[in-house]
Order: sequence, then structure tokens, then C-alpha cells
Amino acid sequence: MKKIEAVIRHFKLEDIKNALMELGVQGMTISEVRGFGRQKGHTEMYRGTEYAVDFVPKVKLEIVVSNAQLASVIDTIMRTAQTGQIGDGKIFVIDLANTIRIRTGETGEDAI
Amino acid sequence: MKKIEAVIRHFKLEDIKNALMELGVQGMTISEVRGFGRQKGHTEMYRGTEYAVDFVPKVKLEIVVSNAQLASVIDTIMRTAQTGQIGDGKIFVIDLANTIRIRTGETGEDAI
Amino acid sequence: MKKIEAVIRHFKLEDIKNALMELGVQGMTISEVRGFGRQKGHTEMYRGTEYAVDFVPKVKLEIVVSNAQLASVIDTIMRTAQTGQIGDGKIFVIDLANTIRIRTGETGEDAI
Amino acid sequence: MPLVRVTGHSVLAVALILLSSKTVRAEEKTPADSPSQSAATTSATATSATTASTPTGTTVKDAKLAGDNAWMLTSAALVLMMTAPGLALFYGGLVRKKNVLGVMMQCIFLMGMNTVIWGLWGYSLAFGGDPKSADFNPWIGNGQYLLMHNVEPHWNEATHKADIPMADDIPRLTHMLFQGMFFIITPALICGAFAERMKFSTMIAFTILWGTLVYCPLAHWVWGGGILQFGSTFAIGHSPTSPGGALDFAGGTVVHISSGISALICALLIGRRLGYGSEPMPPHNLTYTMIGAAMLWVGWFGFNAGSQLKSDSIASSAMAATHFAAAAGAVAWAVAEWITRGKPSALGGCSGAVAGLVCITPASGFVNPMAAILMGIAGGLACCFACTSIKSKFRYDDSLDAFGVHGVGGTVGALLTGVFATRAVSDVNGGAPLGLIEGGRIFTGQAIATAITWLFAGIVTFVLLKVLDATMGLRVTQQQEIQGLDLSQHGEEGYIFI
Amino acid sequence: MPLVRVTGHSVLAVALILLSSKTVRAEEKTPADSPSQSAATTSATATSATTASTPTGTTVKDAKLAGDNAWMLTSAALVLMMTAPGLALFYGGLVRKKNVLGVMMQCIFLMGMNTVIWGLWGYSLAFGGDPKSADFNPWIGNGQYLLMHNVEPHWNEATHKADIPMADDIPRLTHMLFQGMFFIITPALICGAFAERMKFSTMIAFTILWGTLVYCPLAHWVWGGGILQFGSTFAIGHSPTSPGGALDFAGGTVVHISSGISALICALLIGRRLGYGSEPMPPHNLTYTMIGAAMLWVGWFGFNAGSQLKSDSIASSAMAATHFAAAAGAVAWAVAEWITRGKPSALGGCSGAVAGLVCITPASGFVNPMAAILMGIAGGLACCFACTSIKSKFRYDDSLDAFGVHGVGGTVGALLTGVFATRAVSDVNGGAPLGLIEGGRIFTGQAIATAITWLFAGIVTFVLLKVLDATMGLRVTQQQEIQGLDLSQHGEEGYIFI
Amino acid sequence: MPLVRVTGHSVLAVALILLSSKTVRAEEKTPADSPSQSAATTSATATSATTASTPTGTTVKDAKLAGDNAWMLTSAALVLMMTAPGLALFYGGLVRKKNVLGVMMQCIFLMGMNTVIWGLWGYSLAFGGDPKSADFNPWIGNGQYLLMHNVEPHWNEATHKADIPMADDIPRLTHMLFQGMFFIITPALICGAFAERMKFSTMIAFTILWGTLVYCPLAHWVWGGGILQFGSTFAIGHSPTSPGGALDFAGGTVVHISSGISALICALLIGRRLGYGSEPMPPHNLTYTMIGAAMLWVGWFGFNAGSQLKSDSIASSAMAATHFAAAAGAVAWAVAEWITRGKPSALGGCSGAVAGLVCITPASGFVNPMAAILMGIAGGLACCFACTSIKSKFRYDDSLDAFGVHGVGGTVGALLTGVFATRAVSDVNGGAPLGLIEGGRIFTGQAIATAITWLFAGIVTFVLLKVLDATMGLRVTQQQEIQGLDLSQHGEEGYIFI
Ligand SMILES: Nc1ncnc2c1ncn2[C@@H]1O[C@H](COP(=O)(O)OP(=O)(O)O)[C@@H](O)[C@H]1O
Ligand SMILES: Nc1ncnc2c1ncn2[C@@H]1O[C@H](COP(=O)(O)OP(=O)(O)O)[C@@H](O)[C@H]1O
Ligand SMILES: Nc1ncnc2c1ncn2[C@@H]1O[C@H](COP(=O)(O)OP(=O)(O)O)[C@@H](O)[C@H]1O
Repeated sequence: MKKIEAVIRHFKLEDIKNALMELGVQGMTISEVRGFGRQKGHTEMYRGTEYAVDFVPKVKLEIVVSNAQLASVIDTIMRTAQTGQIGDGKIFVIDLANTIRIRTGETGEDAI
Repeated sequence: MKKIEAVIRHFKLEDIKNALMELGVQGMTISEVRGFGRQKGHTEMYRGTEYAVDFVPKVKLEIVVSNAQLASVIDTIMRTAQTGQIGDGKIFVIDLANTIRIRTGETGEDAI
Repeated sequence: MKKIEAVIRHFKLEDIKNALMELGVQGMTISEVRGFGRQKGHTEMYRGTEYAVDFVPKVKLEIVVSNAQLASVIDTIMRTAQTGQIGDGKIFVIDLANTIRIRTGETGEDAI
Repeated sequence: MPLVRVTGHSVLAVALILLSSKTVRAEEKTPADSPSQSAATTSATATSATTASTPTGTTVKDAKLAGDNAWMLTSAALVLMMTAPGLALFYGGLVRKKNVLGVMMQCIFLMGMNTVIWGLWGYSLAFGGDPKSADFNPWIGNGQYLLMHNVEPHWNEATHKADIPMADDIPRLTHMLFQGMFFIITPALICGAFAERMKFSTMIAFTILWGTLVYCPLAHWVWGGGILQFGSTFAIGHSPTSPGGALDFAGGTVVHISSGISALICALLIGRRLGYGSEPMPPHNLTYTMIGAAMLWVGWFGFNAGSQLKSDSIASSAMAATHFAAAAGAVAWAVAEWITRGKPSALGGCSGAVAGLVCITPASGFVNPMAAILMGIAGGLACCFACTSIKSKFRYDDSLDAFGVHGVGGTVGALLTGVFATRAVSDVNGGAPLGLIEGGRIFTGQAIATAITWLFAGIVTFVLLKVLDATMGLRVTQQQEIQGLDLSQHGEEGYIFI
Repeated sequence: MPLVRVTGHSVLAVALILLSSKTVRAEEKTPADSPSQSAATTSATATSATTASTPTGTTVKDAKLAGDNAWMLTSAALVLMMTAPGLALFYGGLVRKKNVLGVMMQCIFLMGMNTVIWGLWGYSLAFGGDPKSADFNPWIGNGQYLLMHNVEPHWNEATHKADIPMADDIPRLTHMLFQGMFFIITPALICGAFAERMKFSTMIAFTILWGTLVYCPLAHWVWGGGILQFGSTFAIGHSPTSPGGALDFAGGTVVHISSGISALICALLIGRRLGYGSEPMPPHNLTYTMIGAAMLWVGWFGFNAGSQLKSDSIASSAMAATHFAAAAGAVAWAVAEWITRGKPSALGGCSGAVAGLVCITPASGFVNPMAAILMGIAGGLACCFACTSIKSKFRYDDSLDAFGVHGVGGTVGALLTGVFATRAVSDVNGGAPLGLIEGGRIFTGQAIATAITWLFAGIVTFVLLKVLDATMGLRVTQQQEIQGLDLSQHGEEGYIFI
Repeated sequence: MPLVRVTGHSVLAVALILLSSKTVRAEEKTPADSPSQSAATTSATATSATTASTPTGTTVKDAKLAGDNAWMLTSAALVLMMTAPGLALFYGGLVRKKNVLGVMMQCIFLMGMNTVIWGLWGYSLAFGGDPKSADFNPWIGNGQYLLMHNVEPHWNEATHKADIPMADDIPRLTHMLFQGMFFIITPALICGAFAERMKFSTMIAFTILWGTLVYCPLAHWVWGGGILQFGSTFAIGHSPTSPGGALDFAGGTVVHISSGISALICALLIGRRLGYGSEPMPPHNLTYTMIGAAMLWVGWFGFNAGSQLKSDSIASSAMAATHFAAAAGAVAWAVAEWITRGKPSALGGCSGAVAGLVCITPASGFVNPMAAILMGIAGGLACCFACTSIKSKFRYDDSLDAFGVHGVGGTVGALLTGVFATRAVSDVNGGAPLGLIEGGRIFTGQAIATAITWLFAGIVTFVLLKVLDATMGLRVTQQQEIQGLDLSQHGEEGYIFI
């Protein structure tokens, strides 16, 4: 089992979700994050003071998948999230020791 | 050391926190997330347009525990978070390479 | 490759970001979290009812670094985030199976 | 008599009435009609009162009406503003995020529904009938104003001009509008008690019944010449030697006690919110609550000073009393918290202002500034105590303290009116002293009126809720309560900040 | 003639005018001047009309002016409040978070810019000219009020006192102020159609042109004695036997139809928002929308009842009609949703109130309460249908339903005015019946005026947008649209909650 | 005797006064008493002035009072609305999330405390004394209005009816209320300077002292017949040939310069916020700031037009000037940003409107629309420059630009009043020209009054703060500042959106 963490652009979320559902992904968890990277932020101005906002709003996806699914899920995210412009985001893959479904107590891949 | 990530229902947070404290868990970090899974979202309607909100608000717990505590903590979360209805959430267990307490510089299990 | 997760105090964010940039860190992702630990929360009072807020607002940094950078990054965070008072936060280090840059498809350390 | 059918298929009936209005009017000519008639005549007389007219024919009466009407229309607008944005923000900020629209929608929907009811039958039940006429009923109004007949101007074929029904110095339509705003906010106040768990449909049914069976009679008793109106020949305790009834300038009994005690009954019968006591349920947006409180303060000027129904020096007195009481209440509650808990809370300051405003309402047109300050302090402290100690003692879940503030504050105010009222401000008793301090004897009347209002509102509300519980059910399902009223009742979310 | 220069470097010119004001006034004396002159004299006469003066020399006219002016200044304030906070919140809540400041800034900036335009030339183009004078132009105003000459008081060397131009019962400055608030909100309403994608600079250019070329002529036609004014000798269809023109008490045609139809054209020409249909675009803050709706409701009292331009019983009628229509509209839309979708939404209730208010606007001073209730229901249902079925059918992106509510509601209202208007409320036709129900014949006029407004506003708007699209471009870049107007147009964020 | 037990000493005193009021009044009969007495008589005369009364006995005076009072009560309500919700939202949105309640609570608490102070002694110190009477003190008021004696109506045993103290055309209570609203907002404006770090308790102490020692004298000097009142025999520079004093229609000196310069002193003495310069400190909710600005704009109509103290054509002029200046200011600031920074910000537009409003305040009742537009532009540009260049140059942390907007704008306004004021609007100098443009000579007086206000407010504020710093301490602890004022001072959070 692997946990995929992907940082993406807001307006891509809908597409990615749909693409993954078609792929048969059963679930995911998303959260609001702010990212800092090659993509520059913007400057804001309030009365006198102008200042730079380096952090750009992004969405973080967390998807737990079986090793089998891993490649195809990553591939799908890549394709749908890509715009080719700086700031498209990253995908991180983490090994998972275990997964448990609270409702049933199932563990491992059955719990995904 | 392990990092437990649990996605749970909002109204269970209080109970879980108390249960874990009794268990002697020293700390945890929580964040607002939105989840997508078997539990269906709901449809909202604004003037003309009706549309489906697939993501359900959830709370994500992150708890770092020593291997010794692992089982009991998972067990406690299971018990307190369970309602038996779809949407109870998941528990993910991740291996931790290291932990450091910023204040003191302690590392490993002492830092938890 | 490692993923560093650090839970820090809000007002330290700016300093840490700058320190890490100087160190040559290319990017990071931050999110709003609330933490529970040795640092006590506070009590709030609304009309009749007074109650304890155990969770303290914190910022969570997620930084993916090459094994080479790991030590120096951790060290930098330690130094800049430290106040010596309870509540400075924690640093968690997680092994990363892989990293991919969505824009280019680069993987591994090149993607950081 | 078509009016019975009306309430049923109102719209249809309304249309009919409209088309056949002349005939209907004909049928309706009753003695009770006279006041508006006479009023109409008055207005006619006025226009011909040339003694005071300038070359261009403006009369003093027109001129005075312009001023009084200007203030009364403004006051009506201010009182509407109290329900929303005022109360909608005040209450909306106090609930949890998932119920904010639920609370606000209750306010907006009541603004709609109760206005229609007021026009169809409410105003007539509350203010119909002329105490001077033989067949006056001191318990409830009559049908003279149903569907706004004898309130709206109507074309007089005889004079070939319109007759404009008057209510003393102002057009009756203005009086109806102003009073109608009270009919909106009073039930809206009750919503604070059953917030976060009441079924929207049941809330509607309850309000229709409560407005008709509790508010209208009370208004008639206190302001329509009924059994509680100060000095009315029908008033309880009225005798050659004593005026009888009670002083209630702007609605201490009719509005605040009635809604407050009904709120308590609601809180008791609907039961506590899920997780009450175990889960924290802090206000989700105190900034809204503070803004709402400020708007209530401003709007209350219309509520109290407008209740003079004209723009004279008594209106000024009422506004001054209102302002001083609100101010004193805000300081009192905040300071009380400061002393007892170490910190003055923003919510405390706002709650205190509202408590002071509630407390001064019945007295506003009868007391001088210093008395208003004392009443504001009394109201602030009493309500603070009620919302903290009493509530937590008896552990009922009056979610937004509708009883704690309006029930308690209203009661304190009604009683203190009997202490501080002075003929210097309004000489309503032929030069005789009013409050205890100036040696007057109206206090007993105040106490009686308060008791009657408690009993009447409490009992009727109890019965209504029992019936509705059996028929429609008061509460949303557990599922819905957890999900929140915004989604479960209205299919919307308050904030989507993503 | 200095005025040409004015439009160019207005400020400079203004300064010049100021310094050389006397001379300018001299040059400008034209017959069209007479009304304010005569008014000035009137006011002079008044002060000497001792017949009605008390020992201290106050005249009945002064007294009446105090009352009328009090109401009109209050009304002006209420109407300004409609644009912001009212509309700013109502619209601001409906857009996505990233565009909230963009929408609000449009309101605030228009409050500024259009007020200045109104003072420089707008008021003069709309209300300049006296129908009684020989050289009156029924199509557009004249130059008599440019830069507020003959509106502001001016020093009369002869009498060695100031002449104060009057507009009937109120100072002309009050009239100018009140009408100026309409000049602000009307274009602001259009912003709902192109929200979330319009270039700020282009929006400004559009508003300047639209206000001058669409609003001012329309206002002149309907209220300035022009071709649509009921009973005007210049009115279309005017004849010895028929008054001609149309009844529009507070702006059904001038404000709502004109902005509504223009909004539709905007929506069609600027095109849909990026991701419209695929991405969800829910309102980011419905609590704002509800608060805004409530403020619109309150402010509309000034809008409609203020349109009587004095504080008399007709103002009361207008306010009553306004209140009942809003109430009925709110209930109607919410209930319609309840029936068709199973849930009454908060947004539905608010939209219904606004729809009812739009619908009653032209009729407010001409109909009685029950008719107002029916019109509110009609408006609520018609707009609900327009915003749901029609819009989704034709898939144009009228983002905040400016057309669906103001275009449709305004049209329904203008027509129903021809049905429900009654001489009992305003006897504007020498005792002859007005609406169909009382056997009147004004309906045709209403229909004609509506059609003309549709055509005129639609065509001019179309042309303006085509020109602006070719020259400045209507839309922000894709990049900017994705980033949001707050950042791209104004360099700010609405909420920073971290 | 229960009243003693009620609460603190002031209350006790109040109670005593209440009980022994008659005697107290007796003691207090002084010449200074006469105005209200005479007023009372006037009102008596009026009611018997049958020459102008209709058959029903209404007098022209009653009629005029109705209109004037309607406008003044409305204005008072509008000015209260300026402090909250207006200023509370405007300032509340500009601070960081953790301090929003702190700022709003300062507004609400001042609404309470300063109202009570105003009633107890403030009004008497500001307006006590009759310039015509022998023992008039041009430096400070007297005791005649303490505890609202001679302001509130009192029972006259002789006539067996109430005497109602008047202030010219309106009841003195109305005058007291209206002026009291200024006593609330003026110190509230200062809060912008020490926002996010001031100790709540110290803020309270400061306000009590500042209000008593700075505001009351200033108000007496400028409006109470004192050393700065235009044309007063006690005015600096008064001579047979020159009126002396300065024109300040609605508070350029008393309200804006005094609060603005005091704000600067506060910013300098309390020091910068922790992390100022290093950490970003953007406004946490600009939507609140915009809504607040809009409410200030609307409320300012009451502030300026209400300062005419009656509802006549000068009130209309004042409102027009106010509206035009706000509009021009909004456009000027936004455009200035557009040119200098490439983008017009929403905050810029709002700030400009407020700057324009501040600038026109002293001139509002003396200038015509075009002058108002120029003053609005001047105010907008001057304040824009002050808030950007000057502040960043000297690096003082005037957190919300209380000085930059009110100090600078007020000064520009006070001076430009000497340029643009015209007898055409208010003939306050017996037909002699006023401003420079019409060849008047009041400019010097304006400059002197401005200088005096700067010095007086600056010095007293400096001393007060030094004392308070030594005794109570001005600032919260570092810990508390980092945690935020909401939690540390009030134990609450503004938003709980979870
Ligand atoms: N080293 C990193 N650790 C954690 N998150 C990162 C890292 N680098 C980039 N990110 C996340 O990825 C987002 C996009 O990265 P960026 O460098 O801006 O563009 P690109 O992904 O096209 O190179 C950033 O906003 C940040 O949220
Ligand atoms: N594959 C997954 N990856 C990440 N999060 C998941 C995954 N599946 C479910 N979740 C999270 O768990 C929550 C509950 O899952 P769901 O399928 O709705 O119910 P249940 O846990 O009872 O099967 C979801 O809302 C989502 O946040
Ligand atoms: N076992 C844990 N698992 C996850 N997060 C933790 C854990 N312990 C502490 N934290 C996080 O670290 C923050 C600081 O910890 P705390 O014990 O309060 O102070 P310190 O780090 O100085 O010991 C907490 O607010 C919480 O967010």
C-alpha cells in the first residue's frame, strides 16, 4: 500500500476527482494548503505598505492506493493536473505500514 | 515510532481526544480536511443550479506514537470513532524515520 | 529523499521561510493545523458557559528534501523555530518512496 | 361573510375581494367602522381648514403630518432593520457555522410571512374596534381592518375623492406598518430558544398560531384599548379613582415578556441540543453578533421613540431613555464579568446593551435619563445573572438566551416602570404622579400585567407546542441536527471559502 | 460655452466656473431657468406669508418643508445604503471568494464616480427643462443645471440674500440628491450580469456612457416631463381624451427594466465565466447575501416611499405596498422551491423579497396592500422561473441574475401596474379610474413604455459594448480570471484568516 | 430605601439626586438656567399661540418641531450607526483576525461608557452656560446640565404641567442626544492609532480623561459660545469689524483634528506593533472595511446635515456637500493609486471616501457642490499621500491611519473652509462674504483655530498618556500581543469556523 500526496491547482480538482473515479479510486482526502516554490506569489498593497505574498493557495490530495493501482493513479493525476506552467505541483509517494477502516475494522488493502 | 493518521467525523473529535488523553497520549495535531469515499455527499441548490458536493467535511488526526503504544492507540480510536455507518473514516499508519522536539532538541521516542 | 513535517508557531513562519530560502530550499507546503500537547490551551467564556480550548493554532510545514540537505534543513528549522517555551513544536521525518514534478514529469531528487 | 374563507385560500379570496371590493365594503359598514370614517372626515376637514393655510393652501395639519409621518416611516424602517440585519446577525453569529443560514432564514421568512398575516388578519385582531363604541371587545379586535379595509385609502364616490383613514396624527397605513414590524420581530426573538434543532416547517406553523393566538390578543389588551391598557375603561383594576391597566410604552409585556416566556417553554419542551454539555458550542462568528447588537441598538430608537406615534418631545425623551439604558446595560454586564471572571467579554458588552434596551422598552416614554441609566444597569445585571447562574443551574438549553434576556429583562423593566415612571415625561394620568419614586401608585398594575402576560403566553405556548409535537414534530432528526440546519433544511452552506 | 471643456478637464473647469460663477450665471439665464427662479420667489413669498406665521415668524411652509425634507433626506440616505452596504453584500456574497472585493469595489467606485457625473451633467440631462416652457425638449434635458447651477443656492445681490431653488415642496438640492442615488444603483445592478470577469477599466467606461446615454434620457422621458411621462403633453399617446405615457412611481422602467435588459445584453456579449457549467460556482458567503437582501428591503422604503418626494399619506401607501410585495415575494419564491425541489432555500427567500420589491417599484404609489401582495407573488414566481428554467434553458451566464430579477420583475411590475393601479391611492388622472380592475385604460400605455424601454436600453447597450469590446476589451485575461478579480484588478484579498 | 444598594457610587449619587431632585433644582436656579427656562416658556407660549392653530389646536410651532425633530432623531441614529456598525467594521476589518473583537469591543464599550459620561457631566461641560448671561465662561461649560437637569422635562408644580427645555427649534434632549453621538465616535476614532496593542483598561481610563479634558472644552470653544465660535463675542479675534473664531459646521476641529492629532501622539508614545516592518500585517477582512466605509458614508449624512440642528434647506446643502466630497474623495484616492501603483485598490476607494468626508465636515454647511467636489479631491489626495509617503518616511505605526485620515483630512478641511465657504449657503456674517473665493476674510480665523486645536489636543494627550503609562501601562504584554487582544483581553475568538 502506498499513500500518494499530490499538491495541485484549485481549478484542477474537479477534473482530477472525476478522472480518478473513472479509474475506480474509491476515496480520497483533500485539504487546503499554501505552497511556496518556483511559482512566484504576488504582491499586495494596503494603503502605504506593499508586500509580497510568497505562498500560493493549493489543494493537497491524499490518496491511499494498493501497489497495483499506484502507477495508473499517478499517471492519471499527472495527465489531468498538468498545464505545463510553473506551479503545477508535486506528487509524493509514501509507504504505508497499514490501513484500517474504522467502520468495519478491516485492515490492509481491504480497508482502502 | 509510527505516525497515525486518522480521518474521522467532526463530532467524534472531543470523545477521541479525551479517550487518548486517558490512554496517556501526550499530544496530537489535527486539521480540517474534506473527504470523498463511499459516504455520499449531498446536493446543494443555488437559484437555478443544483449540484453535488462529493466532499464531506472531516477531521484528520495526526498522532505520533512509540511502537509500544501503537496498538492501544489504534484500538482506542477505532472504538471511539466508530458509529457503524458509512463514513466513519480510516486510519493510516506510517513509519517514522525520526522525531525531534524543537524546544529541547530531544530526538526519537523522547521527543514524542 | 525525506519528507520533513514540522509543526511550528505562527509568528515564526516568516523567519523560517527566509532561513530555508537562504539555505537553498526550493519549495515547501504549509497548512493550518491545531495542536494539542504539553502547551496548555486557554479557556474561553461565552455568556454562561466557560470552556477549555485544548487545541492551539499552529502551522505545519511540509518540506521534501534530498538526504543530503536533511540535516541542515532540520538544523535550520530547529534554530529559527525555537523559543525555549513549551509549544515550540515538533519535527517529524518520513521516508519518501518517490517524488514527481507534475509539470515536467521529472522524478526523484530532480523533482524537488 | 367572505372573510372566513379568506384565511383559507387567501390569495384567491384576496383577488375576489379586490374585484368586488365596493360591494364587500358595503356589507362591512359597521359602527366599528366609525373611527376611520371620522378620521377620514377629519382629514377632509383639515384640508378645508383655511384659517391656517398659506396662500398656496397648505394647512398646519398637513405640515404636522409631514413631520410626524417622516419620523414614523423612518421608525418603521428602523424596526424592520432590527429583525434583519439586526437580529439575523445577532443570533446568526451565536450559533454554530452549520446553522447560520437556518437562523437567518427564520428571520427573513418571518419578515415575509408575518407581514402577510398582519395585512390579512393580524392588524385587525390586534387593533380592530373603538373603545368608545358600544360593541367594543376588550379581549380581541374585530373584523374592521381585515384585508386592510378601512386602513387603506378608498375611493369615495360621493365626494369623488379618496378617503384616507387616519390614526390620530398619522395615516392609519403608517400605524399599521409600524405595528406590523413588531409582529415580525416578536416571534423572531423566540427563535433564539429552539435554535439549531427546530424543524423549519414546524417553526412556521408555530409562528402562525402564536402570532394569532398570543401576540394579537396581547397587543389588543395593552395597546388596543383592552383589559391591560392603562386608563382604559375596560382595564383590570380600572375605577373612578384608579386608571387601571399598566404602562407599556413600547412592548415590555407584548413583545419581550411574551416572547421571553414562550422561549423558555420552547427550550423546555424541545429539549437540549445534541451534545449539549459535552461538546463545546461556541458562537461561530462573534463579529456578526456585535454588528447585530449595534444594529439592534440603533433600530431600537425606532422601536421605542417611534412608539410615541408622532415626532414630539416625548419621542425625544423615549429615545434618550433608550440610549442611556442601552449604554448603562452594556457597561454593567461587561463590568460584572470583569469583576466575576477577570475579563470583560465583547459578547458581554453586546448582551448588556440588548438587556438594557429590553429593560427600558416599557418605560422608555415615561422615565428621565438618570432613571433610564439605573434601569439599564438593573437590566444588564439581572440578565447577566439569568444567562449565567440560573441557566446553568437548571440546565435547560435556551440556546441563545431568548428567555434570559427578553423574559427576564422584560419583567424587570415592566416592574421598574412602576418605580421610575414620571408625569414629567408623559402626563398620562391627569397630573397624578405615576411611579413609586414620585409617590405614584401604578406599581401594582405593572405587577398584575406582568403576571398575566407570563401566564397567558406561557400556557398558550405550552399547548401549541404539545399539539405541534404530536402532529408535526418539533425537532429535526438526529442525522439532520448533526449535519446542520443549513444543509438539512435549506440545502445550502453559509460559507464556501475555498 | 464652457461646458464642453468641463467634460474634458472637469476639475480645472469646475474651478474656473467657481471663480467666474457670477458671469457664468449671467450668460446662462434662459427661459428654462424660470422654474427654479419662480421657486426661489416662492420661497421668498413663503417667508413673508405672515398670515400663517406664529409670533416668532415661522411659516406653515417652513414647517411643512421641515417634515418633507426630513423624510426626503432620510430616503436619500436609505437609497444610498441600498448600493452599499446593500447591493455590495447581496452581490458580494453570491460570487466566489476570489471576486468578492471586485464586486464590492464596483459598488463603491460607482457611488463615487456616478455622483460626480450626476453633479456635473447627469442631473441636468435628466431633469433640465420645464415642460411648461416654450423650448422644452421631451427627449433630453438641457443645460440649466450643469455643475449644479440653479440647483445650489446662489447669492442674490439685489435682495442681498440667497435664492434657494425649490422643487415643489423640497429644496431642489434635496431632489437632486435623492434622484442621484438612483443614478448610482441602476448601473450597479448591471454589474450582476458580468460579475467575476469584467475588466474594471471597461466597467468604468461603460458606466459613464450608459449613465449618460441610457439612464439620463430615460429618466427625462419618464420623470422629466418627456415622452413617457404620464399625462405629459409630450407623452406618447397623449390626447385630450387620454393622458398618454405610463405610470412609473419609482423606476420600474427607468431603473429595473433598463438595467435588467442591459444586463442580459452584457451577459450575452461578454460570454460565460471560465468553467461555467463544469466547475461548481456556489455563492461564497450566503450570510452576506441575506444581510444584503435585508438592507435592500429596508432601503427600498426610501426608494419607493421617497419617490413621492414628500411625506404625506401617499408616501405611507407606497411604503405599505413595498413592504407587502417584498413579503409576498419572499414567501412565494421560498414556497415555490419547497414544492418543486423539496426545500425552501435561504437564497430563494431573499431573492423572492428582492423580486417582489422590483415588481412593486413602478406601482408602489398607485396600489393598495392586497394588490401589492398579489404583485409580490407574481414577481416572486416570475423571477424564480426566469432564474431557474429560462436561464438554464438558454445557457447564458447572467451570473447573479440581474436580468432574471430586475429585467423580468421590472417588466411584470410595469404591466401589472396597468392592472392594479387605483385612483384611491393616487388620483393622478382627474378622478378617472386607472388600472384594469377599476375599469381604467392605462394598461396599453404601460405596455408601450415597457416595450420602448426594452428596445432603447437593449440597443444602446449593445452598441456601447461592441464599441468597448473593440477598443478596450470587455474581459480580463484567462490568467486574471482564474486568479480572481480581487488580486488581478485591485491587488488585494478579501479575507486573510490566518 | 432599595436604590442605595443598587450599585457603585455614581449610581448612588444619581439615586439621591433623583429623590431630592426638586431641592437640587432649587439650589441650582442660576442666571445660566434661563435659556432652558425661557425655552420652556416659549414652548408654553407656542401651545397658546392660537393665531396659527387649526380647529384642533395644532400650532405651526408643533408642526415645525415635528419635522425638525424627525430629522434630528434620525440624524442621531445615523451618527450612532457610524461608531458601530460603521467604524467597528471599518477598523475591525483592517486589523489581524486575532484582534478583531478587541477593536469592535472598543467601539461598543465606548458607546456605553461615553454615553453615560455625557449624561452625567459631559454635556454640561460642553454646552452649559449661556453666552448672553453675565457669568458665562468661554473656556468650559458649567453645572447647569449635570445629571441632565434642565435638559430633561421636569414637573412644574406651579403650572401643574411639565416644562420642556428647548434648544432653539428642537427639544434640548434631542440636542443632547445628537451631540452625545459625537462624544462617542471622536475617541473611537483614536483607537485606530493604538489598535492591536493597547491595554483595554488603559484605553478606558484614557477615554474618560480625554473626553473630559480635551473633547468637552473644545466643543465648548467651538459650539458652546466659547473662544473659537464664529462670531461669538468671546471669540479670539472678535472685534466690531470681524466676527472672530472659525467656521466648523460639523466638527473638523472638535472631532477630526482633535482625534487625529491625539492619534498621532498615541502612535508615537505606545510604539510600533511587535513585528511591525518584518511580519506582514494585512487587513484580515477587507469586506468588513468596505461595508464599514459605506456605513460611514451613509451615517455621515446625519453627522453633517444633522449639524444644522433642523431640517431646512441648509441641511440639504450640507448633505449635498457631504455626498459630493465623499464621492470625489473615493475617486481621487483610487485614481491616484491607479496612476502611481498600476491598480486602484478597494481599500483605496473606501479610504478616499472617508478622507473626503473628513475634509468636508467643517465646511459642509457653508459650501456649494462644486467646491465640495474640489475639497473631496484635496482630502483624498492629501490623506493618500499622508498614509503612504509620510507614514512610511517617519516609520511611526499609526496602525489604521487615524492620524493620516482624520488629522490630515481634518486640517485640510478646516483650512479649505476658509477658501470655499460662501454666504450663499449660510449667511452667517450679516451678508458679508466668507471664503477667499468670494472675497471673504475668514481664512486667518480658520488657520488660528486649527493651530490651537493641534496644540491643545496634542499637549493634553501627551500628558495623559505619560501619566497613564507610568501608572497603568499603555501596552499589553508581548505574550498577550502575540496571542491577540481577543483572547488576552476578552477571552473570546472572533471566528470559529470549524
Ligand atoms: N520541496 C518541496 N517540499 C514540499 N512541497 C513542495 C516542494 N517544492 C514544491 N512544493 C509544492 O509544489 C508546489 C508547486 O511547486 P513549484 O516549484 O511552484 O512549481 P513546479 O511544481 O511547477 O516546479 C508548491 O506551491 C509547493 O506547494
Ligand atoms: N483511498 C483513500 N485515500 C485517502 N482517504 C480516504 C480513502 N478512502 C476513504 N478515505 C477517507 O475516509 C473517509 C471515509 O471513507 P468512506 O468510504 O466514506 O467511509 P468508510 O470509511 O466507512 O468506508 C472519506 O471521507 C475520506 O476522507
Ligand atoms: N505525539 C504527537 N503527535 C503529533 N503531534 C504532536 C505530538 N506531540 C506534540 N505534537 C504537536 O506539537 C505541538 C507542540 O507540542 P507541545 O507538547 O505543546 O510543546 P513541545 O513541543 O514544546 O513539547 C503540539 O501543539 C502538537 O501540534
